[in-house]
Amino acid sequence: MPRIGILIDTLQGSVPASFQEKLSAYVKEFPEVIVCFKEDDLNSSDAISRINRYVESEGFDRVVILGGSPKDYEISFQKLKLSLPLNPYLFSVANIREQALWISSDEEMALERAKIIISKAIHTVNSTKPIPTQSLTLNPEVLILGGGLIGISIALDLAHAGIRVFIIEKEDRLGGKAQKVFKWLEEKIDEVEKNPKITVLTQARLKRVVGHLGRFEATIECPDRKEITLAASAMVVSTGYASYRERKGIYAHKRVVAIEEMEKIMAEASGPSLLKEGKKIEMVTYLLDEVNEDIKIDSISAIRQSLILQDLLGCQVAVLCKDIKVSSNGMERLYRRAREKGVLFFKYDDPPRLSIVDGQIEVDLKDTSPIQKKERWPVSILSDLVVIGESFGPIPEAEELSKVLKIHLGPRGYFMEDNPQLLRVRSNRKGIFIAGACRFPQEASEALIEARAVSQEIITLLSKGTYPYDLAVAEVDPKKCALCYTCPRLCPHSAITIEKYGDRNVYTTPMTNKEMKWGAAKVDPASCYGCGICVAECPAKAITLQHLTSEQIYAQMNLGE
Amino acid sequence: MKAGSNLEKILEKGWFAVTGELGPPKGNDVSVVKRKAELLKGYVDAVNVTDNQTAIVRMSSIATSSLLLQMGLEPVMQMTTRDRNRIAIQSDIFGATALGIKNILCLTGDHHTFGNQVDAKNVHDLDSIQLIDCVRTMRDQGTLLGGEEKIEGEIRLFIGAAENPFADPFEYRAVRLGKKVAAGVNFIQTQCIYDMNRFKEWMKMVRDRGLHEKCHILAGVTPLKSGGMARYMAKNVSGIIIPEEIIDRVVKAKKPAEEGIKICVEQIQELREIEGVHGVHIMAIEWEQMTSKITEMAGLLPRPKVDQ
Amino acid sequence: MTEFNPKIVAFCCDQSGYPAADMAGALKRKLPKEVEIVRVPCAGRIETIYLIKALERGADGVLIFACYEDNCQFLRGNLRVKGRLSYAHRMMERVGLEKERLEICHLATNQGVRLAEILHQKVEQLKKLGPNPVRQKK
Amino acid sequence: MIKAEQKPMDEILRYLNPYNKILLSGCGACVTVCHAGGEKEVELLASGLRMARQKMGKRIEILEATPARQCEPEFAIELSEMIEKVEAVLSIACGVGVQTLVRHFPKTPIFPGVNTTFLGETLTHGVWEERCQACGNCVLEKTGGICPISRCAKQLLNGPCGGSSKGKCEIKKEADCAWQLIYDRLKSLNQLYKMEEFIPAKRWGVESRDSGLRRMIREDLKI
Repeated sequence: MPRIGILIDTLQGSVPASFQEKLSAYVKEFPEVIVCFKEDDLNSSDAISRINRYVESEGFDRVVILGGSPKDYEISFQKLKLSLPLNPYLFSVANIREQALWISSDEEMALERAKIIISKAIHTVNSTKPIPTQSLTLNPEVLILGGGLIGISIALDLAHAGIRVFIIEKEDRLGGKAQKVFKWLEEKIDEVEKNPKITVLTQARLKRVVGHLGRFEATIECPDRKEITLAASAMVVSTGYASYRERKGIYAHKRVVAIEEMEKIMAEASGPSLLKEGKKIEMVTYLLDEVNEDIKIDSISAIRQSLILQDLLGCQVAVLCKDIKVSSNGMERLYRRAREKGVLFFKYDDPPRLSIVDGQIEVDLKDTSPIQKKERWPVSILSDLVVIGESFGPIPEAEELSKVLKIHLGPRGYFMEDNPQLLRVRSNRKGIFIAGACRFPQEASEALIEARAVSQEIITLLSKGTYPYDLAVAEVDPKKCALCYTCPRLCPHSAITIEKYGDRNVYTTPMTNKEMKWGAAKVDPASCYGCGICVAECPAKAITLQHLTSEQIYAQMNLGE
Repeated sequence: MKAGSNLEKILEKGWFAVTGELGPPKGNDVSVVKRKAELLKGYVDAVNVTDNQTAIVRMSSIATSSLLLQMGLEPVMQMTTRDRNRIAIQSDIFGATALGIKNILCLTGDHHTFGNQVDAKNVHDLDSIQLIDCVRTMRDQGTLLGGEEKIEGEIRLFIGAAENPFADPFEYRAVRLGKKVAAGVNFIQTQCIYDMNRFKEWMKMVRDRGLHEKCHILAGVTPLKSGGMARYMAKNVSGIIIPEEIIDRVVKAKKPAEEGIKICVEQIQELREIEGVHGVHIMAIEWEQMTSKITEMAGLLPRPKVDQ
Repeated sequence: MTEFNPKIVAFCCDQSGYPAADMAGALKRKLPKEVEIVRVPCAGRIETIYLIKALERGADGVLIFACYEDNCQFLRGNLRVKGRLSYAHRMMERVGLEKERLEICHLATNQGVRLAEILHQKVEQLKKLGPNPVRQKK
Repeated sequence: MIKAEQKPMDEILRYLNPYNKILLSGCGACVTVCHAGGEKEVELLASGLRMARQKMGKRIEILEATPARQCEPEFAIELSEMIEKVEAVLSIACGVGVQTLVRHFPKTPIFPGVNTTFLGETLTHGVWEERCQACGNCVLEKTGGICPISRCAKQLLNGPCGGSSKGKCEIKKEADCAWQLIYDRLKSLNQLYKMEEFIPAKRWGVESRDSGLRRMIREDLKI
């Protein structure tokens, strides 16, 4: 018979003494209850050490706490888990404060409710089996998909922390879109290439991933179509975004360039002025917000570029937009500097019209900005160069990658975070992180903050060398599994796969390819969050949650048989 | 001569043939057949008698065809594979030819769920091309389908089929006609044509395959009664394409019905000019009285008489 | 005759319904007498059979307090339970049980007051409907 | 696999009207996979039936079982002990499973609880579509692997009818025209010539269900 110890948390007096007495009298009616203590504040550390002593002196093996919300004890549970010789799942909390005392209209009702809650809690600990804790070895090995600004930055952070890093890059060199923008990236790339902890695979493609957190196995296709398999404890997706713009009519003119191309033109400029086809460029007009109204990247790039153009290359710059978006760090200051240096800003509502006048491009608009300036609408700007924004979107490989990695895509086709508020850089799968513009197009300085967040998460995860997890997760009974594929399809964390049991001798034919025989669904316990969706959906009732069985749920309904 | 029917003779002489269409009554009222027959008599070379069109139960095609013969019109008996298996089909062909019917149009038939007997079990023992093959075997080999068994007597039938240049996949439509020709079809009536460009494109593919020399193609036309009908057909009937400008013409016309007839006549005149088109098939659905007007306006009258 | 106190089984998702129930207590909102709170890690854990069995075993009403749609910690738990609810509703219709006896309510953690209101409204509604007709007379 | 869907409960209740104690048997194979007759459904239907009968004032006792595969005689026989205790059996296995029970339990009425719908494929979770009619002589080689017998409303063997429009079937707007699919596939395989060949009439009466009860005998396997 289980031996239950009851701990009444008096919650510093918020449970009246008379009520406590009635409860302790009630719990003694249960034959399993061997002892009942009172504590003023169970969350205090000396209380925990006292409980520790009670366990040893009284020899009980299960604990029911009569107190407040179980949520309040969750942290102390973690401590109890470490300090007590008891299994953490042999605890249960009867929330007699919020769920009995405080919601009842009179004490009689409160007592009735409390009794029911207590009996349910006792039933829970009685019916629970101890759930063992296990741990997973985590080797310090990480695979990064995408060697752009973010991938490089994470790789260096991780390598400095002693983690072995593989970067898989689809292009023939590192740097991605940012290599034209930031000169210092060259140094970083150099650093990456020299770092013995980092291996870079260029022109490589991720073909297949098996395994879960701590033991991912990724098959990479290299340029010579050779395949290599890499092991990794965690993976990072930093594949960036794609930009494009349909260039029709005047937009196809050679004097109309995209912001990204402009970056290249400026990088190639030497001397005090900007030349195009041997002629000096004097007037540059930025035309923003035509395709991306809600993204600040264009505003920021335009301001950054225009400062250089105006200040160092002797151009006059005009920026035409619907709104100036300078909400990132330091951008307000840059914007002010740009204005001081003479960059002109215009606001438009109706799209500006472009026309070719003597080989130059005339931009006509109605300026609607409320700020007093000489040029009132209509404005006509004869430009040597018109710089336009582009549409942003997920990379073309995003969908395929999401299938290979079994991670979710959001409605717009970008990789989706597990929780937009709290877990921005985690994907829905444990051990796979996402950072930067592959989540949504973002400005480099902000994406770098995400990169740092990913580095920190991974370093924290891997530094211990092990990942402890308990088996309070979904478990499939392979004998009952009908292989219907319901659970792998529905698992929000892609923690379920159909296991291939090559050695399970079901058929008489000798298997030529053992990999191709499927046995049953299997939940990876370290990747499971215990939500129970698969348990509820399984048509064969082959899946259980060990710490919350159907029988326990029926008991909580308190409706009898 | 395959069957020696009026239609066959006219086509063989290289004259421009005109066929009409008659929907049998939804019952056994012979007067309906008579009334409709009167409206067509003298204006067409042969009359298609539909076989429970759109899967609505009607007087049988064989019986109605036989009635037409008595009234002095030449029927093209339509036969679908929807309602009959190969036993019924061959037996009906015995019966039909015995009654003097000389033209047959082999069809798969509209799906039964469009009709008034949706609970029926559809048969589709054969498809339309297999039906053509079956009739050809009976006529040319004098045996039953797939058998050595000799038929008592002689089956003489001018074999026709339908083809729809407006259904998809478009590139396959001429190939499919080729299959019909190979199976033994003698003439083809097309789905009603409004999209002249697409029809011409299809005819080109037909000519490229030389099919127009192996069978007679009768182009299908249907006069539009009203703007509403045009819109409805364009939207709801699969395999019919009506270009916007035609719908517009009918919709905007003061007298839509007259405009519909006018369009139809123009179409016939245009179709006549296309190489490989040997006739027209006028499907004036529940508007048989217009057949005379259309043929007259299109200059197709009087219909030639062929010697017996 | 004793007053009819409808018995309600309230499944509470640990991310929304359960904290809201605790908040109802913390705000000293009185809850109806016969409410059984069943704590589940996610509304997605609630099997269709629980809903049906709760009714079979005599609950007068069954409520699911789940997170707002698109706000499920486990991405689709609350949507899956919505599907199961519609299955249960179809079955209830065939059995001859009023649909109102089973309902899903979306809550945020801080909506303790709302939870208490919903429960009281449900009690009133169930009082009008009368006892669960399939409850076995003891 | 075989697909099935539950019969309306009113109909099931009508079958069971004379009985007060039944066995509700599911099947662990195909009907489990399509969520129509596995252990989960057995439990749900049993509960629903009990409630309905309780409401009618006529309680019913229901034993519940889900053999691994109801269509194997040995599994069916394992239900003997339970079947002896009941007046009737409601089986939510496919029509095959029902008849396996019928063969072994001559004295107990056995009722179907599901409609066996078709042999189909899972398109996405919860969406199934027919793929095979077990016609007895597979034509997939000629049709690029797409079956016109099960997927064309008219079972045409020589190309699409005139109702094929923009890739869809005129009968059901949500259904793809099987022959359009065949065309597209053969085109991508560079085998369009296969669609030029005449496919003669199928021997329904010899090969398919029309030949009467079909039986397969593998002499090498017989014990």
